[in-house]
Amino acid sequence: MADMERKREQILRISGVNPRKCMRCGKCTATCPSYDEMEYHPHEFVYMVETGEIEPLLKSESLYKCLSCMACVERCPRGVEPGKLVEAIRLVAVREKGGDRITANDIPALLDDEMPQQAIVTAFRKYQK
Amino acid sequence: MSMKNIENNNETYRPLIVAFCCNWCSYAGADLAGNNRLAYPADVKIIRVPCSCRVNPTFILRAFQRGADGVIICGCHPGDCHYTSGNYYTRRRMSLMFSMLDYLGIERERTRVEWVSAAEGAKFAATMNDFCETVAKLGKNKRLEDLRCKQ
Amino acid sequence: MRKISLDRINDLFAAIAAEFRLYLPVDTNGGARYEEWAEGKILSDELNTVRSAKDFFFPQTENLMDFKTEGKKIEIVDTRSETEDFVIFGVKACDVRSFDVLDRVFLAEPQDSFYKNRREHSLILSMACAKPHETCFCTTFGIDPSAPMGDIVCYKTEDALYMDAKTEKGAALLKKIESITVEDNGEAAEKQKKVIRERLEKLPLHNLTADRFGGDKTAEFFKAPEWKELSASCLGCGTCTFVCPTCQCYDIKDFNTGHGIKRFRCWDSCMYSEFTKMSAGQPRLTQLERFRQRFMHKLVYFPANNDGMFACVGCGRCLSKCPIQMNIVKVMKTLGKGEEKNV
Amino acid sequence: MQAVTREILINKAAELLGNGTVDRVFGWKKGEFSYDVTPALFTTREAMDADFVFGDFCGANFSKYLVAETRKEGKVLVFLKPCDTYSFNQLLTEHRFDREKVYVVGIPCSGMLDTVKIKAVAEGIASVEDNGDRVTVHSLFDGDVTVSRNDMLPDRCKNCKSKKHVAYDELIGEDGEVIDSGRFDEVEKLEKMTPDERFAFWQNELSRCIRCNACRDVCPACTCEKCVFDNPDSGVENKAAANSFEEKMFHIIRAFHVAGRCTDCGECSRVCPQHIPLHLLNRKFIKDINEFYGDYQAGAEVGSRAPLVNYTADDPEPAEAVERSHHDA
Amino acid sequence: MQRIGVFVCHCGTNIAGTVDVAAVSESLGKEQGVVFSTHYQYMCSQAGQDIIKNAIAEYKLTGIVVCSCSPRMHETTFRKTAAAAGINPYMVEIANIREQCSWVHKDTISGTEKAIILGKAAVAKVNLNAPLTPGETPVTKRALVIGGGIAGIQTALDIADAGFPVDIVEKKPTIGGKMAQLDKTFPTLDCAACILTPKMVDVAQNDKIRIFSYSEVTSVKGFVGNFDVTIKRKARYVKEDVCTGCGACTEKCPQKKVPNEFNLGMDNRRAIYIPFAQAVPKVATIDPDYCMMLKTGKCGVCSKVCTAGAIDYKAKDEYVEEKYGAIVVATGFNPISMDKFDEFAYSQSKDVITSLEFERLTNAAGPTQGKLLRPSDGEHPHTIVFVQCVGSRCDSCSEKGKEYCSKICCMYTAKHAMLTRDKYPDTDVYVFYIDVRTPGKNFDEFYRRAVEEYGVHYIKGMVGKVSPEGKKLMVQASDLIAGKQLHIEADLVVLAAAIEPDKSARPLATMLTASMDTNDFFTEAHPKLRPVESPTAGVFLSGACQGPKDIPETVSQAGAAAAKVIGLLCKDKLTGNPCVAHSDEMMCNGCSTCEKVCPYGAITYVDKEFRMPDRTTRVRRVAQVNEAVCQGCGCCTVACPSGAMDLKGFAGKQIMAEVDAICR
Repeated sequence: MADMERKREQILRISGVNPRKCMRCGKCTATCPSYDEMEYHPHEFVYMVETGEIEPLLKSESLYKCLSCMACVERCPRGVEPGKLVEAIRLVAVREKGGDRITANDIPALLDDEMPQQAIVTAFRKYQK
Repeated sequence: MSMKNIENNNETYRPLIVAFCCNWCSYAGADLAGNNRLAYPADVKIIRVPCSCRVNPTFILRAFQRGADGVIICGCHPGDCHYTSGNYYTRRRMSLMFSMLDYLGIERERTRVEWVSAAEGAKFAATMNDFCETVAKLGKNKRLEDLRCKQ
Repeated sequence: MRKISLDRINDLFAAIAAEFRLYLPVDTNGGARYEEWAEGKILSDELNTVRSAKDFFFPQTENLMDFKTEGKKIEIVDTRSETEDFVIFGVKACDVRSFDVLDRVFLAEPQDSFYKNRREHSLILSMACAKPHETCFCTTFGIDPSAPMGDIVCYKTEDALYMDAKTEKGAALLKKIESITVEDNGEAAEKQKKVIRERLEKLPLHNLTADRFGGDKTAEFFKAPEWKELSASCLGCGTCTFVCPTCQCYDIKDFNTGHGIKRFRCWDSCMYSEFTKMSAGQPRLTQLERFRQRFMHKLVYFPANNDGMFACVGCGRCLSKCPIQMNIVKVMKTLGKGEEKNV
Repeated sequence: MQAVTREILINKAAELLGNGTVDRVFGWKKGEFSYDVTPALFTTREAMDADFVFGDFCGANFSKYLVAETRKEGKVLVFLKPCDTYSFNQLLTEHRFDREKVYVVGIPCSGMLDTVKIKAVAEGIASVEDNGDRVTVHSLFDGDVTVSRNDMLPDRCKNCKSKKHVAYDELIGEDGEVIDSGRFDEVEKLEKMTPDERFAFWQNELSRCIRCNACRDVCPACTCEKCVFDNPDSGVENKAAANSFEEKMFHIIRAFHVAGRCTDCGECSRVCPQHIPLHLLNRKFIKDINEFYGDYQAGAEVGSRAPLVNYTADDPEPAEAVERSHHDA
Repeated sequence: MQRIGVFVCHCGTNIAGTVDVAAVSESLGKEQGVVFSTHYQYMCSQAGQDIIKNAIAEYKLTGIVVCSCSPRMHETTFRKTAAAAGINPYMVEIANIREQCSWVHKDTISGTEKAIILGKAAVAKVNLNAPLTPGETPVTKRALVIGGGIAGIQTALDIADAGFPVDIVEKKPTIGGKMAQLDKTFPTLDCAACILTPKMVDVAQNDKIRIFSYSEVTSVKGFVGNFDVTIKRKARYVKEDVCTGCGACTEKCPQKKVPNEFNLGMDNRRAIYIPFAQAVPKVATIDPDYCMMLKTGKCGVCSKVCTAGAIDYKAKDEYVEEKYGAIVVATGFNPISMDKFDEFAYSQSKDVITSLEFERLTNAAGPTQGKLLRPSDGEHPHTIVFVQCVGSRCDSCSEKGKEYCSKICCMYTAKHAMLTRDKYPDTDVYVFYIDVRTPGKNFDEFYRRAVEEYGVHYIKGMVGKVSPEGKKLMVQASDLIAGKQLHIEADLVVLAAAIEPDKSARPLATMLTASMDTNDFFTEAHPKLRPVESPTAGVFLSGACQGPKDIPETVSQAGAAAAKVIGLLCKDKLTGNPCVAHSDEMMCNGCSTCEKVCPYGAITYVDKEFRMPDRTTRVRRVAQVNEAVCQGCGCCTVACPSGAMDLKGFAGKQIMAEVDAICR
């Protein structure tokens, strides 16, 4: 319990996000281009961080589906910045695991011409500690 | 041992605090503290003014000259002034004034501005308790005293 | 004449201070001023102090009496006490003369007991002016800066201080410090006098004369049209008055302490619009009138009542301190139509 | 050395007198020594040829004289240095005189010399010669001393805030720029001291005050009909500082009264016979105002709203402000 | 020299329990000016008041100090007592020794000591008190209403009904405001025009009401009861009293391509125009930006067709000066600009419209004669998406929108959705909402009907993106309850844009010295107890200029403002608060500092001739306080460096005397 609270604090500190500002309009989720890929959606990230349900988020693949396009940040009428929250949780998850999920050297092999440029850039940000 | 220490050790030393309270919020807040029997030291003596913006910096210096050890100005919260903007002017005037006193080496803890609404009796009492304690720790006002007034 | 070498001057001060409160000019951020001597205080080399030596006898503020109040009762408290003897060291000739001017005011009947008390308890060690300034014009009023008055006259050369007693009080003091001084034949002092007199010749205001002024000139100058131009840029501040060694106007005021009243007097200036604004109101309503008053007083009214003695000693303080550079010399030259003494 | 000469100014004045634009000229009149020039009125070219001077000791700020001068008939010509024009505008903002009755000729200024500093160079000043970068002081007994001109400038000129004229009818020479000067350095130095050191500093400075009122009477922001310190009805009247409290009282309240209105012309410090650095009080207010409420230069434009008659909803709180003025230091 | 009586109250044991009242009375009896001192159980009781009255008579008292409860409690009581005994009520001062002493301090020694000090301060103040008399000013019995929307109309009608003359100033060529542009009104679905236009006619026909249409207020001077207002009547190039409103000119004008602002630019009008059929006054106006005659001097068609000879190309702006006793601000609102909301493609597609545009599209007098057609191609839309809270409830630091809830959107969106489904049952209507707020009478029922009876799809969630694709608008939104992201192919998207105060309100507030909040809504004197008054005396608030409001609320506030105005205009004279600022003219240097800080505009400057101490006569600019307007805050007293400005009842010397007494 205490550990969760600590992680929550850590996430809030890293992201600088105040989830209490959320008025639950769902515009972030409405905007999200990765919606279909995600188990938890931007508004759920915000809500779950607020209520302290960090563990499912840390375990969820959704963390790595976020493109960090920041559309949710741009559109949020309350300035909550869900995208930053996702990034922060990702960072906590990465720190916890200790190692990189993949190394930079692995990436060229995974490249796909069809893949959008932004996704590649994001991958670097995401998978490198 | 310096003068200050001797006085502080002397149990009878109590600071003299002059509190300027605006009629509409803070004076009412002080009344509410009374209604709720929220104690604060008798060192605090309140002067009623229509608005915190009525407080001329001269009054503050005058109080120190005459023997006050601390001066506190209380008004409505910014935005809630009965006269719409008085406390905004108070805020600027006192910011500059206090900064100047500090610049002259006069202990900045001796002056304070607090916003206390008519509903904040508890805040009034807490503020006064805290201010009295702070000023008591500083000891007697020496830097703005006029020895002629002390007999 | 007694002599002490300058490297032992502190011993001299210590010896005097052992007996009396000793005041001497020391340097500060704001120029030279008289301070009480203590170990470590160094005698200033400045010609003159910013404030004159009149402060010793006629301080800027002084308490006259107290009223103690309790409820509706009032009690009068006499706060006067006998002053201790004190020594003022390094007073220049002009300032020494200013004491004569002030004496005329304060020691005339009815005598001012506060002033008199201090005057009687003072010992004045004057100092010849080795290097007069361009603003000096004491000779205009017959003052010799090389031979000032006082209880003891001092001459300071490169390496020694020479002291010559002029009064019994002075001689008594010299006697007391006999052990640390040596007898001197006075040659060095005479030499310095000569140098000073030569230097006086070079001063720009050397030829200024007060001959055109005096007690009988009221009619001639009172309505002079020049006052208008002279006073035009005067700010009406009190700088000239407060640095002047001879200005002696004061106001009496009450200060309510909350427990009673402190009645005190403080310097006032005839340049102020509030001057003598008692129940009747200030008699001089324009700056021209106030300006004229100050100079007429020094050059005409005062001599009229004091056997021709001018109430200016030519110290030059107002020349260097006036914010707009208007001063008694300009007044004298303008009214005197530029007349100067033939050399 | 000043960029503009006496002759240029006399010619300009004669032209304006001649074509009826003005009927008198406010200028500087020569005195006994090189440094004792007096503000004076001239009405003819002849008078100016005889007595008008312009040079390194013409530092007096003429703006305040206009309050009285414009009460007279006719129009007056006044020569204003850049710093004087700020006071000029500030006085206009406060409706202190009629703009129509003044003809302003803006003149460039390369800084005025400090008489106190000159006198410290040699005893008995015969004359002072300005050779551009260097100044030669001819003394009565000790020969000549040559020093750097820059070293002879008073603080207000060393830290000149602007060479730009913010008001004029006509300009002689090129206009300059507002300067990013180090005028707050001294204030910052004081802010960095401990409270005890600051108290000792000011106690020492202010204790010299003789309450001659020169600072107030020369100050272009002090144009009250009657000063509260002269007015027995104000409850704070005092004629002479009877103790150290009253010294502080006078200078704090005077600085507060001109806060937001003081253009930092430095006249107060120039005229103080006791050399009290009074401008450091005013500059503290200016610095605080700039830091708390955004940069504000009094007199930069006519009609601007001074910081103390203005506010925003999110001004800093007094405690925060005092704190800030510290840590920024 | 005052003769002061001190009266110490026990307040039962409330005071006497902690304060030695006898000692207080005795100690204060020794103070300067005090000639009588006593204590009594309950000073506020009849018996206590009689003690005061008797003492006033017996000791010829000139001033009273009552040491009792807070002045907020009984100051008025004791002032009345003093007045009844023949001394000025403002010669009474209260030392608060209950709330601020006996109730907060436990021990008798310090309590008594403090009570004495507070009493001494009060005595010191009374020693300097002077009798004060409240000033009186006459009232101009005429009201000005600024804004001719439903708020202004209702206020004017109600005031006129009470028999007072009213002028309405409206900047547009006709009164009617936003309501005239609406189609139906919720929750009753009355036709807006049907209920508004009769009121407009009432206004036109009421001989107590004058309409200054196409006019603006340019200056307001004076104060409550006595405002001097300058109204600019903009040149309309048509003589208002001659034009019959026949409309011939508006049909013949060759300049046909002027965007019609009444229909929000969705169709065109001529350069000479009457905004709509029921306009009041029904008079044509020439738009100088488009009229060829005014721009080039070539045309003159309207003048030729006008049989009444009403056209006057040489007309100039005119200024009318009028006096008023009261001013009502009813400047209304506007939807905010949608330019910054790129995600909704408002500027990219004609088929993304605001709700007000939707009103015009469904209005029979609108560009489509009431048929709901897509603006882009005039086709019937089959899928309509309504988006709520566009620009409302945004973060305070957001530059896009407003922090507040615009309040009316939930209801009009329900109305639009319902009406659409009613008229065109073949359309699918989606409403995306964050919260549905329907707290008015019959409001929630209305919204439920939209859902339950009309089958409007209410979806909890927000639209994230609208992208035009061909003829369609691809709407991407979230359905938070289903946990789905929706993709809807819509034909029309309607944005419920936030509303903001009209831009003219800010300069007007400055003229009126009426305060505004950060959103430019006028501030009320008290948010609960004085909601229709501005803090500036004599200035009242009606409608959305004070905050977002629907029509019923606006109308009730309009009536309330009218009642306040009537209450003011009924009085022949106004009595003020005597504790007002006062300028010592001999001391004033005319610098205008005090004028700038006065929140009420109570200070003006006059040039006056004075005989000066130096025997000269001088014209000086000096401050004068209008006692009727001054509320006595004292801000000017501190702003004034000369000390020329002082506050009666709280004079500098009085406060300093209190300080001295406390500190001695």
